[in-house]
Amino acid sequence: MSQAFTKAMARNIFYGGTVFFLLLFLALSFDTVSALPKRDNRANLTEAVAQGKKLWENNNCIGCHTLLGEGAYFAPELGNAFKRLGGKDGVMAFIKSRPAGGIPGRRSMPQFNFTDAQLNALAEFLKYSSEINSANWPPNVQG
Amino acid sequence: MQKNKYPPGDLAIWIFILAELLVFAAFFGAYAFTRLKNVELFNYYQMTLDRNAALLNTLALITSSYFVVRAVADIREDDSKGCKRWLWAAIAMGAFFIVIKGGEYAHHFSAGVTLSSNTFYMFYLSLTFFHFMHVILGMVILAAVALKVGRGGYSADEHTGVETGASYWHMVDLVWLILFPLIYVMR
Amino acid sequence: MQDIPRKRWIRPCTLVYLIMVALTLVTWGIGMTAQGGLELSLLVLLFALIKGQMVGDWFMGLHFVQGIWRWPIIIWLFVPGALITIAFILSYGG
Amino acid sequence: MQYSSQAVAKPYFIAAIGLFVGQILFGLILGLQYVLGDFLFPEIPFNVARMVHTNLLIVWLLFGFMGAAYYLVPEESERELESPGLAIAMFWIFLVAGALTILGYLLVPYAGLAQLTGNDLLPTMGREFLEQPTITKLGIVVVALSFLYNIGMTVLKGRKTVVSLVLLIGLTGLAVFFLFSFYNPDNLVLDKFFWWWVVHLWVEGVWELILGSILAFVLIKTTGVDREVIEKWLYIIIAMTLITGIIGTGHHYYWIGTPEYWQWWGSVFSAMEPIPFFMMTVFAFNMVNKRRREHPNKAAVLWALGTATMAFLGAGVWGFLHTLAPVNYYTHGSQITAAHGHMAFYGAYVMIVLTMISYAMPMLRGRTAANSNKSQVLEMWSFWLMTIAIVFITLFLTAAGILQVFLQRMGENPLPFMVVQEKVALFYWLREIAGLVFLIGLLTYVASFFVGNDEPEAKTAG
Repeated sequence: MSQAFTKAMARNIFYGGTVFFLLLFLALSFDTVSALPKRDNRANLTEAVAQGKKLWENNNCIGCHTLLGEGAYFAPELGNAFKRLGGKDGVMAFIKSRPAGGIPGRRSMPQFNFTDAQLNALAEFLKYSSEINSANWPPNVQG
Repeated sequence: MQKNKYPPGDLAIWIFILAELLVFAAFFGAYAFTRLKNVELFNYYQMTLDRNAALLNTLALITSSYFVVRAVADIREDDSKGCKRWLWAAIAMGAFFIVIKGGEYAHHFSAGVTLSSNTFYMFYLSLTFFHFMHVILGMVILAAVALKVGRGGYSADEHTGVETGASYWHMVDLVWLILFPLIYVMR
Repeated sequence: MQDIPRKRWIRPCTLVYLIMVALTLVTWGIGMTAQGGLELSLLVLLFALIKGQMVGDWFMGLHFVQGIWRWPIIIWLFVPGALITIAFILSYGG
Repeated sequence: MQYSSQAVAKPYFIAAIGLFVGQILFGLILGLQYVLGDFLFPEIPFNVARMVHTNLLIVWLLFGFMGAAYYLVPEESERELESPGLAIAMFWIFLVAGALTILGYLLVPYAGLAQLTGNDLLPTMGREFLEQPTITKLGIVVVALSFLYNIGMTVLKGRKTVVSLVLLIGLTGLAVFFLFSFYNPDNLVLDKFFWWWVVHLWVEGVWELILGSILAFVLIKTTGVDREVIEKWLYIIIAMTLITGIIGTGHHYYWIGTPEYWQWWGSVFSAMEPIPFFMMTVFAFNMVNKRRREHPNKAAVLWALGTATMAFLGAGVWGFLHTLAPVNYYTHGSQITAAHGHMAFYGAYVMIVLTMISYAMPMLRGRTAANSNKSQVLEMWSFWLMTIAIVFITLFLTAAGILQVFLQRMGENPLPFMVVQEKVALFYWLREIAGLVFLIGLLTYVASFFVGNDEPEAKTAG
């Protein structure tokens, strides 16, 4: 056998393998999407939660924080912030009380001047996020 | 007797085979060690599986593997006709496997079993379905080879393609040989 | 692989096939008793490994190969075989 | 340079390097903000600087990929580019759109930018790496489609090689998967699930095809090894990439509300993702060892070998470190992730673009094959400075990450996030110093384009 492996066979494996695993991925994704209603807390996805998510996005919160572990690693995890800060009041009070000029020498969250309705929506969003079944992650309340 | 340096078939398929075997090995180990933490659950739900179907499927796969051996032997003697016949017989055994296994899945799905039902079913479905897809892929490969044999595309001098398809199919068989006792019998 | 005479390959393969069928039937029989137990489980696993080895050596034809390609299937059988054995021994409190 | 239309690659490469410098400057700002929390606050808050840092990276890599494609496709296809004019027009559109977006980040508060660009009509902003205003995203689609048309027609009408086909598949995948960035449901889990179809299937999927094909092209050119050999390696490597990488997406689905079987599927397949990178390393060194000619552009060969090595270390090894679900449970979203991200992006994508620039730029600037010795020596210095700097950045972040995981997530009394951050500050300082070295390396790199231009080309001897 002069040639150990051929280009034609390598090509077949590339195309065949890609299609095969793409199909498998689609099958698993299909299963995931149909299994999600039991895990993703969609029952509690209210108008306020949707508004809170939009606020979360429009202020680029993910640029400093992680949410369920994804985002930037500059500021605390927020998937369980609702629990850590002691519920809705705690969340709202924390966001509201950030000094506009920052804290000398330390990292500080900006003051976003949210209205009460907006604060409420953000807190609802974090509450909804904290109730997603994330397979017991984060490991503890510190996130 | 002079021995060969490389296994039969194109070496590229062997790289693919080894990668696939690695995945299955990891899943087998994962199954065994997860079972360790959930022995009762595994033992309980193992009983809901159909061992008769598994027997038929095992026989189907080893038989079809044997047919593929005969196909390779024929093409080495320039017997395209024989090779083609054995290959289609092997594919038919593969189809038999698909039907039986499909019946098992239909039974489980109608009972509402999904990947998320419990850890045992998660492994059962993941492992067997992953293997199931390999059977289908193997059949596609064998069919492509058989068609080319039918067109007289292989000979005693040049039949790497037949050996390549055969090696892949034996891998599909090999994986099932471990899967069968591990999931259906060992408890 | 052109060098191997048909007799030296097909005959062992036929024999191997018959042994595999027999081992499969025994495995199934053990499964149908639903008895379980460490010894029976490991016996069944051993059957499977023997079958796997026969597929690798004869059906795949690695018996006629020398060098590193002689070993992948044997090693592959050994690794999960060992893992499963250890896990089962542990599950029986061993 | 065999075809005059290859010249359109030059502005793309220059823009890429310019934006690269910007990316690193913002990286240094971020590094400083990690230790001096109020640095530039509230003028440039961390999130803005980070957005600029990551978006500049993506944009300059895209510039680099496009430049690489415009350079290599005519040569592979053996014909002129379908439309050089379109390529230049798209260059300016992309550059202006990119610059406006970055200025928007810096000059307008993000919420204001969202309002200004009508984010409410089709909300896509505010998700990591996809922070661009929706209109910018649409612009990216337009640029990508024109680019694909241009490249695709050139490939289809000309000689079809494996290198150009794989590149085309990679670029098409890049455009297709980007479309998922327009899907942003209220349901956070669904949002995250499909967000990864952009991010993971880009960097651990189709981008690796682009990487592989550029690397193959440069190796064919610099080593003179038979194209057949290089192309079959390319196929088998990218086959392994997609075989492991597609289901490997599952390693992002452990803790975001998706079913728990992903912990198994993701662990098993992503654990195999280092294999194609390892094969790539073996391949690159093998080809260079088997070389049939001494190419005078030694710097380009160094970059090519560096890419293969650092991609394996950064993407392969550092990825493997925290990809198994039981490990990832503790390391998810920690500095370990940041460590991996830095070395993987540098090793795989920064270096492949620099490889291509290093190979092509001499010809684009009128040389026959290579820069002068003086220029190459400086370029190789920059290679080592940047590469060693990134290794140390990665090591320091890994150390910070390990400590963070221990203090914050393990043990009896886990400490709060900010307390832990202060405890690991030493490593952030060291990281910032390594970052400065990186900047010095980058400036050296830029300088290498300006020295030795009057001197003769390097010769192959020696």
